[in-house]
Amino acid sequence: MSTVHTVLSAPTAGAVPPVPHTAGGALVIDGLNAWYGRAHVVQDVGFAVAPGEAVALLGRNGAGKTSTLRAIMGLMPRMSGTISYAGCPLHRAPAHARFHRGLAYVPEDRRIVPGLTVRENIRLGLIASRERRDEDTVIADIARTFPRLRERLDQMGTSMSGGEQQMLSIARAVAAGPSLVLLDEPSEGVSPLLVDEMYELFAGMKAAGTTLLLVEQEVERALEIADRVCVLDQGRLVHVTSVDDFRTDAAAQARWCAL
Amino acid sequence: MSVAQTVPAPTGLLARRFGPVGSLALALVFLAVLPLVLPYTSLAGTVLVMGLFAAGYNLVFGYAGILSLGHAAMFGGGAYTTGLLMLKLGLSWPLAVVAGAVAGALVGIVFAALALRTRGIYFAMVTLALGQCGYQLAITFADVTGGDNGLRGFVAAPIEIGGLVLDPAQPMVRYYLMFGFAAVALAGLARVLVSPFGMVLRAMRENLPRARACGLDVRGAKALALALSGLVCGLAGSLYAIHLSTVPVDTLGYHLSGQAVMMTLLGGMGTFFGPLLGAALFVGAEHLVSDVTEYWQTVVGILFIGFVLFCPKGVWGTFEGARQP
Amino acid sequence: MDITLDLVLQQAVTGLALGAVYVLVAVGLSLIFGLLTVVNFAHGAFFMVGAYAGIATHEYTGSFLAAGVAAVVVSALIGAFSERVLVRPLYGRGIDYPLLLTFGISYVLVDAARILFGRQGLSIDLPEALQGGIDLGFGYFPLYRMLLVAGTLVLLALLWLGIERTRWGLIIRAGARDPLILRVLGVDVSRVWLAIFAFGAGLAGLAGILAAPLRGATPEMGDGVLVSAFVVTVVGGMGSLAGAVVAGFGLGVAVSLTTLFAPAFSDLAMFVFMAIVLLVRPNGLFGRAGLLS
Amino acid sequence: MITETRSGPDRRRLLAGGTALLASAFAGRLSAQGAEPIKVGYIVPLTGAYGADATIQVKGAEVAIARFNEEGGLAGRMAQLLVRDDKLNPGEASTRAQELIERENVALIAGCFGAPMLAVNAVTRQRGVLYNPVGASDAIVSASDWSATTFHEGPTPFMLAGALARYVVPTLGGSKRVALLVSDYVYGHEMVRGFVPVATSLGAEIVGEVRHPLGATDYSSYFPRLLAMKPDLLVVMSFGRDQQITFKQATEFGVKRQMRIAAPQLVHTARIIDGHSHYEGIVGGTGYYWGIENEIPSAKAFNDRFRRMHGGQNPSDYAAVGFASVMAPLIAMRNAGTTETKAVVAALKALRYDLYKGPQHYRACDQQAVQSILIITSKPPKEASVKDDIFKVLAVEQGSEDRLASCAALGHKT
Repeated sequence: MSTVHTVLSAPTAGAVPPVPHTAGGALVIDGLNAWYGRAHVVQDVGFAVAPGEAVALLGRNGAGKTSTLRAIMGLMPRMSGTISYAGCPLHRAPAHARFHRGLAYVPEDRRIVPGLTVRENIRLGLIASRERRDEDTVIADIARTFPRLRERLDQMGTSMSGGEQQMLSIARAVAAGPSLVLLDEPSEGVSPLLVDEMYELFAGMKAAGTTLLLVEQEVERALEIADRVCVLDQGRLVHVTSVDDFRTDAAAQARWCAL
Repeated sequence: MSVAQTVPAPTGLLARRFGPVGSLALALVFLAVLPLVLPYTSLAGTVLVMGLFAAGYNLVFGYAGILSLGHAAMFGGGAYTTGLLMLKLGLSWPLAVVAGAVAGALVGIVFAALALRTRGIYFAMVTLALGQCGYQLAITFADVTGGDNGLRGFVAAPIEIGGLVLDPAQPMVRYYLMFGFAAVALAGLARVLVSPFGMVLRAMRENLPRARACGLDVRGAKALALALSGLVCGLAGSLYAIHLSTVPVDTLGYHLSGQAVMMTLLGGMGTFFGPLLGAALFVGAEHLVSDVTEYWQTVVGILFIGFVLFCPKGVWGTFEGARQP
Repeated sequence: MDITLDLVLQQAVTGLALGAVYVLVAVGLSLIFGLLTVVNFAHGAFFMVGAYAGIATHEYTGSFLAAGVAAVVVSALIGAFSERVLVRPLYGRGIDYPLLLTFGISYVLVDAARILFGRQGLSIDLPEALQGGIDLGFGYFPLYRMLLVAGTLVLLALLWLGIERTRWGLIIRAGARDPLILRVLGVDVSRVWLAIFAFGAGLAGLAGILAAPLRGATPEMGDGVLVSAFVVTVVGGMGSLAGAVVAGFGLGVAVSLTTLFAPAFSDLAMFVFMAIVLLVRPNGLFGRAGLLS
Repeated sequence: MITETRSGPDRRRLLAGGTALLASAFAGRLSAQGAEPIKVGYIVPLTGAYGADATIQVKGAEVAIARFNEEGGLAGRMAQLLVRDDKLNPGEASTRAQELIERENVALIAGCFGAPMLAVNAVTRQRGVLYNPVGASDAIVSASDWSATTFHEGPTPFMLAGALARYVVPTLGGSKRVALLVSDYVYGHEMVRGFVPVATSLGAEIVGEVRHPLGATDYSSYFPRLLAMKPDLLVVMSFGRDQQITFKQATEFGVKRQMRIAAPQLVHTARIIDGHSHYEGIVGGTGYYWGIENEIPSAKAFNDRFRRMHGGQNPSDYAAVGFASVMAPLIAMRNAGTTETKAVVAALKALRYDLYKGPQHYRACDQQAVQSILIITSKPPKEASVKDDIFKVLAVEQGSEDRLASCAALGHKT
């Protein structure tokens, strides 16, 4: 059974133990600052995510959640501070090198490449992978895990519904078997039915040992899967707590996460 | 538009340090002393003409933030109009110069009507094509224009102002007559830049989508910028005709359009004094370097690459930027 | 003089040969714009570099194959150097600066050719085997030009296959639409850009040496070609390969037919044609959706 | 910054730095002391497509300066050559001409060809400076551009094309069908005006005239049409690159198998670059070929002097005319005993000279140099005596005023 399948599927009887292709480790962020032009969108943020843990990054619109994820992936035009993953400093590495350290990023706007079929979009997820695995096998695995994509493999990626595109974006991001997945608002604009499916997938990934850092607008959804919660407000990290504490803390929810 | 994104931290429409009056005064003093410091007057004349051309081009490139590669059509249009009016109708040269400026503005309006449908690099290419059309027309209708030999045979006769006879055949006299026209044009340009229209240009340059969202008539503003730019560039071309006593067909060629970009960039786009300084540097460097070596193009090319890479705000832009509080 | 069908056909075939050179230059230009959003004003200089490198190699080796290889390699290397050292620092600063920079590069390259090979230009003759012509039924046509058209078509077919079917092709197609997602998926985009710039320059160099037997080589030979290639890319739609191919051959034929009916206007025709296309379709025939659209 | 050039661009004195800049600003005024040299401004396109011709032309001018000075100058006053590069850009040429007049106070401007020639003429005319350009042009001697101080040393397109027609049309067979491929600019049109009347008067039928834009790089699209006209002779009325590429592609299209090719003006440098094969069988005109030295003593004298000064190289057409454009006015100055323009003009008008190819003089109405035209064809390398023996002289048409465009046709009052 391929690595990808292991990462994606819930552990079932007889499943191979989860072995992400890069050894997982803790993600440690310290003193992170990031700017868009003159706008200082992330201010002195620091937190850590343990291996295999799922952390939800919460906060209002514009709180700096997306920018934090982008900074971790190396996509901000200007940033300072340190980011390390599994003991390796990442903050100086370009985005593509972070991918090779086992990071995967599912962007908010999905970024399905127009003009490419679903299959080609998934192939894109494998294209830079240093482990040369048989593409067809991987795509077959993915098709099994994402039944919605199976019958659409040769359709244009952008012709699918928003939810299906989100599935494709996730499938593409995890095709190479990452050990840490950064998810930016996966449920946004997706029908509730598909969101259910998606969160089952996340649960499976987590169970398979993949570390998750999840930005989510729908707090309830995020709490279903997260172990811990980090709350951002106006670019600053204002609150770190366990899921159970946060769930019962109506005041905190109202203060930082209410729309 | 791209230029807007590429200019880091624009430094006001007129030099903040010098203010509108100061900038204008600086430009005029610069041009006034030019023939006294340069090795010969005709070089100063070329710098003046090219400086005015770059200043007119800067209105579009530096202030409105659109890249045109066809401004030679306005320059050449002005030059040919002046030459033809003098040659065919015997018009006195000051009137012909004014008419040339108007012709430049008309070319600008044609550009606006035909090219503003397109944007970005497409706009640049359409203007390049329109410019080439002008060049080809001049070649094709050689009977009127003199073709590749250029338009010639017109002479700028002496004029009398209050008993004082000024003969353009005298290099210094001609220079300061040209200076008079340039001074009026630069003063007009400075006035435009501090007007509400100037503010619209600034808004467009700094944030085009926002300017559009604010209900500014972006296309109208661009069209007006092109027309005014054409007026100044047409005047520059007209003065060039007087300066050379002939109109070479190269005044319509795309190399000249490219030269406008280079001069503006070299001096500092979006600054008032920059294009004048850029023209002086460009024309001066070309003359000096080509006196020293036949391979002046290499030197000019490397200089140019260096500016793009390390000094994108141009000489004056950098100077001004450095002096900002 | 009567204008017969034979004459029109001959003229059209001639136009295809003319278009072949346009296409080779324009495809590289389009690739570079499509992926890097760099308007490469040095492309004409790469064309010239190819011609000179090829002719110089031919003088030493006497081999046309070696000349072709040298043309591609030298222009690709110069292209790669230009991208890596000069163009790269300008990414993210809009299209104007790279445009101006490449303009400067072409200045230097043209002058370098003058210094190394003199101003008067060089000449190269076709090998015996490629001289002569063939009868197409409606007229005589030079063999070399037929081969030029055929070779260009083969090259385009290979390029198409490469882009549609290979891993590199997938990277190119995705890179033209969304370089960010490529980076996120582990692709070092800067290496892709380097490769594309070198490849485009190499294609221009190839076109240069292929055109050299027809028109000789001069330091300024790239000027006219560059302008034509720009017209082709703009008419086709910047960044669209299909557009470059269609517009390249189309403009070749259009210019050729204009020479038949109104010879003095053949230069003007190209620009008028371009202006009209852009007025009707401001983004060119094949829009700016992206590569191969 | 000035570049005082006595012996061409390769020995330019290089002034650098701010001091030099300052010094140069006053150089013009200071040099008025002592035996003031006779300054000759020489404006040529050293950079640009005709750089090779311009460079060898400067060598020709250097021969003139050297000869004049060896012969004692003008009562001890030596001549000095000031070379300026116009980059084939008329604006640059005009500025340079003004510089030479204002700052150097030159006695003569010579050399110019191409579009800058007329731009400089506009300046010298306005300023009353002696001017003797070499470029092939009829416009320069036409009434509209005429200037009392302008002489024209080079042959005109009218003369070249007429001489070609007189030679080549009688050699055609019975039908004498002639097609023209014309570069669509002033020079091309002037060629047509010189060629067609002569050719038709000799029984030729002009079966078609195809015009192409100046600077076209592909002539293939013209050949089907030209071939369809079925002419016996194709006359290529273009210059420089245009002509070279036309010849190349004509060979490629097998044009020569169906018709003969001629061109009013063949240039040495182009033939050297492109080699014999593309020029094979093509007949053309030129103002000079060094190979006439066995018949003409002045040619021998000029060639020897040129070879001596320039490492054994033979002079080209441009070298020769570049030489004469400086030599003739210098001789006129010596004859006049002054460099004062009016006197020199009178001396030039009266001058009968034989400097490099037989007797010449300037026609009164337009001050065009009346001179012989050579009809040449390419010489195969195996017949060549030395490496730069590239042409065979087929005929020499002696200079005569009636071979020039008539004064009336040029708009001069007669």
